[in-house]
Formats: sequence, structure tokens, C-alpha cells
Amino acid sequence: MNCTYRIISYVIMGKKRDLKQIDAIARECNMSPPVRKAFGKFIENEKANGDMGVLNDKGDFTWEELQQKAEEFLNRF
Amino acid sequence: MVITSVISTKQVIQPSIEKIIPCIIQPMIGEICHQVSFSYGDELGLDFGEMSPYDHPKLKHLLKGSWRFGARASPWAVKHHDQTLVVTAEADTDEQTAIAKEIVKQLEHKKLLDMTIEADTLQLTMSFEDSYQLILNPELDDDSGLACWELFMPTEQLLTVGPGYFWSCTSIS
Amino acid sequence: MTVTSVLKTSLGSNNNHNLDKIILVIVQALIGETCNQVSFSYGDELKLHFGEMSPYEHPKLAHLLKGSWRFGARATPWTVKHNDQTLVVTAEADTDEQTAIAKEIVKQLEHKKLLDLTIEADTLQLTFSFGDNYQLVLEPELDDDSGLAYWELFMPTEQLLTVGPGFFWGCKSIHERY
Amino acid sequence: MNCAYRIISCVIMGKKRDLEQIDAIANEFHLRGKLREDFGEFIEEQKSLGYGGSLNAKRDFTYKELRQKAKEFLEDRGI
Repeated sequence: MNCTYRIISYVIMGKKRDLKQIDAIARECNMSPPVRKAFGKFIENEKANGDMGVLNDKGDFTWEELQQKAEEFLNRF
Repeated sequence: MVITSVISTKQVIQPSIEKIIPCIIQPMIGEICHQVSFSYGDELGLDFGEMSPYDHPKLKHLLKGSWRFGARASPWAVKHHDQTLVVTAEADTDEQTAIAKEIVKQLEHKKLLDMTIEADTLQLTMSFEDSYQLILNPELDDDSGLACWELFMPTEQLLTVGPGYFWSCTSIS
Repeated sequence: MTVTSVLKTSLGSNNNHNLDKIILVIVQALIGETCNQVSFSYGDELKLHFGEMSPYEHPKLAHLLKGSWRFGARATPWTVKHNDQTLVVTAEADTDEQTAIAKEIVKQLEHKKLLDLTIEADTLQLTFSFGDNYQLVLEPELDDDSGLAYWELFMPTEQLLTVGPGFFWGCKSIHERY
Repeated sequence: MNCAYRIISCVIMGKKRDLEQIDAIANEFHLRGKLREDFGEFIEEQKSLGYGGSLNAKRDFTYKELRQKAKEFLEDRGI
């Protein structure tokens, strides 16, 4: 078995929970689709910069943290 | 709200999605995938066409394409010369995520040659130069309410496919 | 308002690509259907009903029938032709008498089969060709600033297709509420 | 000149003002898509049933009357 074949069994995906939370917060804050998209980037960027959430050890965010982030994001627009 | 749900259980005629979607995205064929990136929730994003910075002050160092494809939560696979390099699905250890993210980066700087959608399964196939393919296999029975994929277009429109056979194209300005 | 108008201009040029082809692909299944009913909505908006007829859901409209495809001309001027001869042209003015005559004439399209539908890429002129050599032609005013769409089509896929103003087009769920 | 030709000079159209008002009120009451369409039909039907407005001799509606009709439309639907 070569390397390529082994990788097939690896399995990931954009997590539905995360996406649904972003979508719900975007709706709550009346974000247009491009702003919602930028918000997803913003959250990912915050994580990459070390500003992690407390949901899990990957630094994902809780609902309250995401709401807080949305406010921060929109205030700086 | 009661009325809405009654209507939605009625037999709904399916649109000819396999003809309509390729027609709408036709101008994207021939564009280069300049960037493969990931958004929150490990959503795969492909940026094509003219690249420009985000407007938000904290994202100014990041570029976005005039065509922005988002795979939402749909599982995807990358093929090269008909050989599958990676398949993604429900589970997601950090290590697996990292590997898949690395592999799909091979699509960067490749020209998009074709994009087809399968009428029954809604399988989406993006064919790139050098015999690369990106394949999305939406879960038709998924009840998350999330779209299968979306495409921001330079016409200031957002094309959305899913959930199910629903599609829409709306103004984003 | 300045921002809006700037956006509209850019939409116009950007969106122009293949609007005519896209629209025809989306409405393809309408061709071959029969115009079962010609009606008028508030504002004397011309409506053509095609396909399967069923009653409206609203209790006060339950005695009225609607088609599974419903075309609404919005405020766009329209023309009816028969054997290449123009029967009526509508435009801005509207005495009650003129309205009544034009409404009567366009009723001739009832029970006619739609044979073809074309859309002109530059002018967005829309032409319905019916059996017995009838034509309905819509000529949108591209410089109109009312913000109204040029026409719309409710489809059996539970989608609403909208064309105009300008070269904007959209297609979304008819159940969208917000 | 035959009858058909004479009619060419006849000129009507779905009035922009009326449609703009309907659209504005539909927006205000969150009537989109099919509901907005039904609302236009409802208004026209009210006129033909003799429940027209006071705007003109054709019994079109004032903006205020249209808002009132939108409320009736929603109440009748049970929303």
C-alpha cells in the first residue's frame, strides 16, 4: 500500500456545528452573505493568532464567545 | 409557519440543476485557483479570478478572489490522474484535518477546466489542469439545513446549491 | 443613495455576460405549456398562468385559480402581436378605457400553447411566441429608476425568478420570509 | 386603417406607483415571494368585491389604506 492509499482512510470535514453557529450569529446580526463569509475568516484568523476559544483544545469558540467576537468584528468594520 | 411546513411537504418539482448551474458558472471556467484556504469549521474555500484584500481591518493581510467557492460541510475528495489522494467525511482528528488540508493545497495555481454537477446525487466535479479533480459529495439526507456549497461571483451574486435540490442565486450588494 | 447607484452600474456591466442564456435554461420547462389564464393584479400588472391550475391558499382568494408557472410583467410595457401585426402596445399613460381595451386584447393569449421564449441580450426584450401566431413582447426600460423588477416568474420548483432592474437577475425560494 | 392599428395608440401599464407601494408595504410586513404575490391579488380582489380604496374613481388605495389591508391579509391567513 502506498502513501496515497493510506490517506484515503483519513476523514475530516467542515464541522456542521461550527458552520451552523456562524450562520446563526450572522443572521442574528443581520450580516450580508459576504460579511458572514468574512466573519468566518475573521474567527479562523483569531484562532491562528492565538486568540483561542475555550470550547476544546483546538481553540474553537463557545456560542457566547462567538457572539462576543461578532460584536468585535462588526465594531471594527 | 404551519402553512409553510404544509407546503414544503408537497411534491416539489426538481429543477434541471445539471444544466442550470454549469450555465451560471460558465465564466469561471478557465480561471486559476489562486488560493486554497480554510474558514472556521474547517470549511474548504477556493479563490479564483482577481485577488483583492478583505475590507475588514483585521483581515487586510488576507486576499480573496472575485470568485469564492465554499464547500460548506460537504465531504470532498481530491483525485490526481484518477487516483484518490484524500477523501473527507464526518470524523475529524486534528491530524487527519491537517493532512487533508495539505493535500488539497495541490490545487493552488491550477486552472479550472470544467465543472459538472450530477442531476440525482448533486455530486460536483471540478476538473483542473494537470489531471487534478476536486469532487464534492453532498449528503442529500442531511438535516442540518446547511447548503451543499456556495459560490460568491464577481456579478455581486451568491449562488447556493442545497440543502437538497434547492438552489438560489441572490444579490449580495 | 449614491452608493446604491454605483453598485447598480457595476451590476449592469458585470452581470451582462450570459444572462440571456442563463434565463432560458432556467425557464426551459415552461416551453410547451399552455397559457390557461390571463389575469391582472393590483397596479394593472399583467399575469399569465401556465401549467397546472390550483386554488390560492389565502381564504379570501380560495375561489381564484393560479398556474404552477405564473409570469408577472410588473410595470414593464408590453405588446401583443398576431400574424406579425401589432394588436396593442402599452406604455406610461393609462385612461381607464385604454386599460380596459388592452386587457381585453391580451386575453386572446388564453388557451394558447407557448412555443418559444427568447430574450435579447442587450435590450432584455422578452418575446413569448404562442400557437396561432400570437406573440407577447416585453420591452423593459433599462434607464427606469423605480427599482422595480422588469418581470418575474413563479415556477413549479417553488422558486421565484426575477429579471431587472438593469441586468440583475435572481432566483430564490418563494417561501423566503425575511 | 383597421381596428388593430387604431388600438396601437392605446396605452396602459401596470402602474409603477401602485407596484412600488405594494412592494414597500410587503417589505414592511415581511411579505416576500409568494406572500407578496398573494397580497397583490388580494388587493385587486378587494377592489373587485367593492371594498376599494378612496384614492381615485377607480377605487385604488391610499398608502394608509394599503397598510390596513396588509394587516387584514395577514389576519385572514392566521399569521
